[in-house]
Amino acid sequence: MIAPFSHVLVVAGILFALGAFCAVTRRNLIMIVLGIEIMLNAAAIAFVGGSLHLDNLDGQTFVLFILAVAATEVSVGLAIIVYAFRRTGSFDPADFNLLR
Amino acid sequence: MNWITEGPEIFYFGASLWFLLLTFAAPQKPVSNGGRRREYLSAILLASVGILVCLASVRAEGWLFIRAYSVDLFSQVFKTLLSLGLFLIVSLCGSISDIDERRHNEFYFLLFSCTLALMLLVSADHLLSIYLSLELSSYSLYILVALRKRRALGLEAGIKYFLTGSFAAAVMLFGMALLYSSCGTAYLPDMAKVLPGLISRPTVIMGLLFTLGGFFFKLAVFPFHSWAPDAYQGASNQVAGYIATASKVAAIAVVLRVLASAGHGSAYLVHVLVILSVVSMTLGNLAAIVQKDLKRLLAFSTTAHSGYVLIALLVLDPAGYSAAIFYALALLVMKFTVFMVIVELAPDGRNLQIEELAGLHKRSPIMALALLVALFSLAGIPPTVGFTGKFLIFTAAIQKGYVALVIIAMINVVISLYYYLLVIKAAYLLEPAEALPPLLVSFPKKLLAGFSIVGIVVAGFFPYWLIQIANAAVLPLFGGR
Amino acid sequence: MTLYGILFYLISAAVIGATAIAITRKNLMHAVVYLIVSFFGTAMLFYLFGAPLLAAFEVIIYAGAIMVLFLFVVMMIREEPSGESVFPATQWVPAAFFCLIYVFVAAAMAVQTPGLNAPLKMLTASPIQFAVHVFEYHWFSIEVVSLLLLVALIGALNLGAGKSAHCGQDGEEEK
Amino acid sequence: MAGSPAYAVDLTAMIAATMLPFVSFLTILIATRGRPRLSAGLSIGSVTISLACSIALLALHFHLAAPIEFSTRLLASGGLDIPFGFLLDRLNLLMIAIVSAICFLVQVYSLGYMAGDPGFSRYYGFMSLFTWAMMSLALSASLLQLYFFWELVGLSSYLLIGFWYEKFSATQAGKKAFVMTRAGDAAFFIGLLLLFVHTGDLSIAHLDSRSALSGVSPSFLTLSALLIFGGIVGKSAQFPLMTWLPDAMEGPTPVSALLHSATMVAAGVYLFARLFPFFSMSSVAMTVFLAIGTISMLLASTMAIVSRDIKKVWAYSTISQLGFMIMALGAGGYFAGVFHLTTHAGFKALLFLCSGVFIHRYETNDIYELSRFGARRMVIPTVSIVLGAAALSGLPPLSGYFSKEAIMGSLAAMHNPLWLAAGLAGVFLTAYYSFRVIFILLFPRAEGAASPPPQEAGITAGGHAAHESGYRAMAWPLIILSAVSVIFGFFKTSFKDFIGGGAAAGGAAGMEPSWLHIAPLALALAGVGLAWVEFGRKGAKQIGFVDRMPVLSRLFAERWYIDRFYGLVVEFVIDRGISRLCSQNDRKVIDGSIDGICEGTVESGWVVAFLQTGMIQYRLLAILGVLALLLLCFYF
Amino acid sequence: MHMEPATFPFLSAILLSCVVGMLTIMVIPEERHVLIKQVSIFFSGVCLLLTLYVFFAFNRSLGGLQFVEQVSWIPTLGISYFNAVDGFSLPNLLLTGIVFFTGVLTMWELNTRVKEYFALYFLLVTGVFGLFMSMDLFFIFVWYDVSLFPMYLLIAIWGTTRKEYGAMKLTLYLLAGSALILPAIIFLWAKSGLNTFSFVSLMHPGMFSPADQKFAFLLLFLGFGILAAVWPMHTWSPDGHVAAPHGVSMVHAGVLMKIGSFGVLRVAIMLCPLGWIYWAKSMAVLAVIGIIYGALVGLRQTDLKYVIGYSSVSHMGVVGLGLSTVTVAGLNGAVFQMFAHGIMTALLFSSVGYIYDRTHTKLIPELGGLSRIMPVASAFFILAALAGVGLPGLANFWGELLVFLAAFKVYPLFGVIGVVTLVITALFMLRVVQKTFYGPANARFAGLPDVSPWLGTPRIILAAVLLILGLYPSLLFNVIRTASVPFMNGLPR
Repeated sequence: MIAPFSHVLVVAGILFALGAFCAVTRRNLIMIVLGIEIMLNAAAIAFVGGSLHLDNLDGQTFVLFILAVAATEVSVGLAIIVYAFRRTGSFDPADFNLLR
Repeated sequence: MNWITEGPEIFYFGASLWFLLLTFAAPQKPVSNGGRRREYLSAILLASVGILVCLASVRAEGWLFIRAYSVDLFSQVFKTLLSLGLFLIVSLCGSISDIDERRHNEFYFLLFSCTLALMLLVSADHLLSIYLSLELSSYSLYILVALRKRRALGLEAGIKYFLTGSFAAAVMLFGMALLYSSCGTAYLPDMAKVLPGLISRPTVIMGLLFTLGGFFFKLAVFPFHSWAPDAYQGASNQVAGYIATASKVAAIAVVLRVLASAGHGSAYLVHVLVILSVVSMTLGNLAAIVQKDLKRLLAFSTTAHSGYVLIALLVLDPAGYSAAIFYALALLVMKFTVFMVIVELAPDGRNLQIEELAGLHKRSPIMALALLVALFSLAGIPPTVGFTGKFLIFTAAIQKGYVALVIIAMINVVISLYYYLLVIKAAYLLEPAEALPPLLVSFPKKLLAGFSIVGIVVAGFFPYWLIQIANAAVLPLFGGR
Repeated sequence: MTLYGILFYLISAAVIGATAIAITRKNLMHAVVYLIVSFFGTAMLFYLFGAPLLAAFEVIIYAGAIMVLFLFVVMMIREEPSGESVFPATQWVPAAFFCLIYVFVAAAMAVQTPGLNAPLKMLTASPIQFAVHVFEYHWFSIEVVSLLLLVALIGALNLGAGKSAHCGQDGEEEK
Repeated sequence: MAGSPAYAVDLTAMIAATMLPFVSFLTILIATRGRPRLSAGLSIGSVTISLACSIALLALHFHLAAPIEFSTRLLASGGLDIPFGFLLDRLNLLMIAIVSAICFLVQVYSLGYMAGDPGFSRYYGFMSLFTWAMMSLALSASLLQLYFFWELVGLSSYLLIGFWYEKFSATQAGKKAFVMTRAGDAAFFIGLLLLFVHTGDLSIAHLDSRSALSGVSPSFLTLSALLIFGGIVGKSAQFPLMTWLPDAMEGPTPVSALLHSATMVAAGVYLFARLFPFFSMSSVAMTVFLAIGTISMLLASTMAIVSRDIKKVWAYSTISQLGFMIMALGAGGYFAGVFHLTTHAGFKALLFLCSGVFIHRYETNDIYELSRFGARRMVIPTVSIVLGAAALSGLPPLSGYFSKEAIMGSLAAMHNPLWLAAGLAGVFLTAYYSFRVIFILLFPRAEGAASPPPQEAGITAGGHAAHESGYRAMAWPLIILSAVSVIFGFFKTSFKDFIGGGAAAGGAAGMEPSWLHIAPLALALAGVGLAWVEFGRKGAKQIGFVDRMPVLSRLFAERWYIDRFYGLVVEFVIDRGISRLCSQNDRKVIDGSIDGICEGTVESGWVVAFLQTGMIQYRLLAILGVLALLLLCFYF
Repeated sequence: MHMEPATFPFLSAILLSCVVGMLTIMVIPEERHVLIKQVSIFFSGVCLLLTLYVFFAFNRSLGGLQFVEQVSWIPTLGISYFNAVDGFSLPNLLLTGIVFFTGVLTMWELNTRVKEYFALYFLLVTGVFGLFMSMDLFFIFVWYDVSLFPMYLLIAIWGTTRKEYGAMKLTLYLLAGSALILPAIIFLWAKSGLNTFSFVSLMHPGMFSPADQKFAFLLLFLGFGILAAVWPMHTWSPDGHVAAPHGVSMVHAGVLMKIGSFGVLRVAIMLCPLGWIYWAKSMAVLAVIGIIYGALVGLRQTDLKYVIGYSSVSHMGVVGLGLSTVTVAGLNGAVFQMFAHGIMTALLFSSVGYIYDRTHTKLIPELGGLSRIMPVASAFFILAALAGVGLPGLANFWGELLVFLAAFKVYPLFGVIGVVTLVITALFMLRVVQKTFYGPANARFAGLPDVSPWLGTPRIILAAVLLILGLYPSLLFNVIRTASVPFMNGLPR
């Protein structure tokens, strides 16, 4: 017996909120990506919990692929960010304001 | 297993691989030095064959990958639209100068793989495969956007697109987790069985809302629309055209699939969709009024059009869905026509300002006419396909009693006409500061423009055949075959 | 409340705490390290939930590969802690407000929804079971994800590789 | 009766009499604009036929017992029939005879008067238009049809007053005439529609039969009578819509003779006579008419006293004589009114035509100047004008004497002696102002005598060159008209038989005190005498008694400030008041709010677009916020 | 309703000759101005002849719908290509034919971007023709919009005063109208439950519940009312008139505004009679305000076209008043007034166009004395102005007569106001005539040519129509009555 599934969801939800908070508030592109990673992680917890709750392995499968997508995201994201940093010398999202 | 069933996917996969192989081939001489445009020729060939393949498989049906992937008329119609969209965009890439010549192979690779991803998306029947296909197409596009030779623009657009997209994807994923754990399955046909019964549960609602968020990101619906103007403006013209056409079509398809599984929905869900639809329309149209950059304007108008599509979707019945399918086709043709004009007018790949259209009616009457017809179609003036699409949407909505919503939408149409007229004014009224030479439009381009004009008008005036296809395509979503 | 239950709450608290610390660090390096702690905790939760294989992957890929990549990047560009105000008030006040709303609503929803309040039973999916499931039902997804990784690879290559060669040239072409 | 030969003859005659001028009008305007002689020929030819037809009809139906009506349906529109046809009774017969006769004479006269004018063809075209409209008006069987031609008559008046369109005052006068009569017509139209809505039939015969309106409430009857009378007030230039007529003298003199004295303005009186039984059903309305006639008569007489413009004197006198007619009719003297209408048509046309000869010769309207130039040396006009003035003043044995006497008779029948007193005062004033003009004309002042200061600017007429030729053509109508003025009075009794037989109600009943034959004559003689004393005798200063009272003379010269009042109303109340308010409202409020909405939309576009340029994190924040709020909504 | 099928698709032939005309013009090279104009005259002449044929071949004793052509179009939605004429649409059809033809002739002297002008002009008129003959709500809307969107370009490219503002204002206003019409049409379709847009099937008094009728009528009235320049939604019209080139002004004031009132009649009134009866009083109030307001504002205008524009507002108010009386006479008068006003304004604009092309001004203070220089052109204008004043003998009189007559029955006060306004109308019309055409000849314009017989043709036609109908109004009333009487008889009371 572990905790009820609703508590798992609450934990995941809090983590999700923290990740979103990070992504929204930190004026640093890398931290934004990190925040999104946290959000993905929160989703993964919800999936695994749900998988247990339902006794269905699809949830776990999801997490496996989330890991892959997270890796993709980091590689592509960081590549763009680093490249952008080379050009502008800034991580501050506010410095990207050419398009208007 | 019938090969034709997944013919398009296999074909486009092979096409992507072909370009991957070309990447490894020896670099060829630049075009300026008499080099042949191997990639372009093969791309246009493959894209046109792709249409044939899709057409050939239109009537195919079946499940693949243990039902995670369903091939039915619905998906095949959309695949045909997608292949058409790809072909049209590729046909604009003949003189693409905004992508480094050495990266053309990668460019086409990404284009084809993105199309492949979108095709997978419209067929995917499992939340996981939907998610992955969506990500695949998104990543292809992020990179395509960032690939622009004008790097500062491309990169900034890429970053913004990427961050918004990832954020939305994370939201969607969390929603999928909720949906999955509430429904007990991630397989859409199974969900469709339980979902109508669970629809008023808070977690289901939240899950559905968040999940739709990810799709709305693709569709550029408020509040997930904010990437669109930047991505359109920052991406090269062809890529922006691709985002505006093919990507939107697939997004409409996937939203359809997910919403169809929600049955009649709950009042709350409908309200949410109404709110999003109204805000999208209004916001998109208002913001578009003041734009100077044509692509940015189109981006905002995309948001507005997504608002109209949402009306069709929130009706949650076959009439609305078939209207949405029709509108997807309409959007494809209309948006493409505008982008064709943009590409023609900006051969160096720069961003086109509206005032640069000045004198177009003299420089190239056919392009001016194409722009005129496309914009009026976007504004929903009969007898164009845009009007018929809107008409279908509105009939579906009013049949369900959403008269006020339709009136709001029509008022938005009025607002949108204002900025479309500004563009038309630039093309037909303004004279350029210094006389510009006539635009040399190649014959195939003229043909293409002519076909677009005729297509927009004819499909608008004689829509019955297309409506029938759209109606038939909706049936599989409701279990009918 | 069982031992597992207590463990769950403890680990959850640790994860949330570590994450909270991570996102408030001004120094990127510290943030990444705290996040690794958080991911370790997540891995333990996975284990608790009967997904040992995923727990291993979480450690290897998330905490190991991904976070290390972050670390590399952070170290590579050697960004000094700049004068950035970590949480500009224009952002954090509304963000906090919305996040709180969100958390409350989510919690209320989770608690109110019937059928979610029964404690979870202990079950374990062995790696073999899991692998069979994945390859039986989701090999389509594997195909897709492999293509996704390929795309990402090409993308990262193209975004990164040519930059030294084309930097100057690009600069000239910009408006 | 349909199908009988008499019917066919009558109908043909009437159609010929009315339609030929119309045909000539169209032909002249479309085809023969460039050929003045042909145009004049066409016009005169058509009017001659009209005259012939009229006289034939008159002769044929001299002993007409009951009115004959020919009608067909012009237009039927769901519960609404608009008939169109001819009504023939004694009044009509008389009217078309007068109209066609005077039209004929004036057109002949115009051959000389208008010779050489660049708009000669146009002039005859408009003349034909007028003839058509006036003849048709007289023959109309229904009130609506009458209104139709009533307006057309107004149109031809407008066109003819403004005939010399390069002269600002002429166009102004034409516009004024049109708008002012139109104001009266609006009332007429309203009354007509009211009647139609309540009775469903506008045929004159129907309205005049007492049984038809028996069910209608008296107050409604009074209201509709008053409204219809509005049209009469406008057309016959009665108080308070009288001021257009003097201005209308800007038109060519024959036009003034034809339209603005003899025929068109008499159309009002004709309408009164036409609907006499109807009007007489409302005693309140009749009293009002009587009062309006009296006021107009007196006001216009006073204005005539001080005018130096010969045409304006006759114009004022026209108003006052029309006032007399209205008084007579209002007092119930049907015969008196119609009789005066007839005699007045003759002598007033005569007066105008004579003046026209002078004006044509000397190119001035000022009596004093005419006198100085020696206008009296033209014998025929001078004799004629004296005759005309005498008829106007009511001196026996001229026609005016008999008709005036008849009017006094009907006034005397009223219980209130005030009306009679006013009428007698009018007789005195009439004699005074007409002989004032005559004496000034006949006895030119010594050169050195102080001339009264000119009060009316711009009375000298210009616009066309003097022509010595054509005098002969102009003389014949004068002679004919003089003859008529002299003789006609003696046919009073036969005329009375003719008219009285046609009208339903007799009006002035019997008892006429014997002094009534004397009093008007005495007063008229007194008027002539006063004029003699002041203007005629040797050494007279030729300054009238009114001129000695500056306040009064100014009041009269300014036409009692009625015109000024209208000007102010139009300029300040309508033009600068309501109209300005409305245009401001249009520009500022309606357009302003529409433009404001549009600008607001564009402004909000700027705001929205600006929001889109925000930092990436704000957008993520927006996503988060919207989702959170939407979720929150779930709980409400 | 009686339906008389067509032996030959005359109505489609009218549309087709417009479309073929447009396509023919589009393939002629731009430089060949004269040829383009000749082709335009030819095709518009064919249209005119066809409309004349239809007008005179219409069986006045049978009434009902005649020349019926029906082809299923989108069966799933119950849309059919359904053309027919009845007593209401026939006068408008004829009006369009006349104005179209004369409008082409009026623009004989155009020499900038001729090809585009005539192509767009034909498109515009196609829409108008289509609207008047369509008996399918869907197509009514389609034609409505088809006739709108060439307007923007026609005004903005070839216009004069503040053309872009005027064009934009007009287009947006009118599209705003369609924003109300489309939902209302679909609403009716949905409520009927018959899955048909066919006008004939929907036109039964009991088809819609009273509440639905009230709602739909309001939307339709406001939507079409914008095009009919109902106060206070009229301000697009003067601005649009002023900005438009003359030929377009003619179509615009002559025909397009009629689309509005015709739409109110055909769609709003005939489909939602209960809503009509319910809203009639409000309609009447707006109409009367429009009548007097248009005249008052017209009083102060200094631009010839503005004067005409505001007089149009006033005259269209008369139409509105007629429609709001709920009587046969009112309907007859309104339809007649539509026709008469169309011809009258077309003549006015055509004359102003001629004058403007010569003098290059349409500001009243700058003109003056034109009667001396171009008497014939002036005469046409004066004739039309007199028609506008409501002078008997010209067509407008009958329309106004019937409308006021009907109004007196139903709203006596409004009738009085309307009649009194005639005085103001007279005042400002004559003021314009006086200031523009009378007075000493302006030396600036001396020597300008008067209308030649060829250039005068359109004006002669229009003037002749005004006169003929003024003297023989039954020509039209006989036709209108065939529609209005059965309709009013079928009305639930």
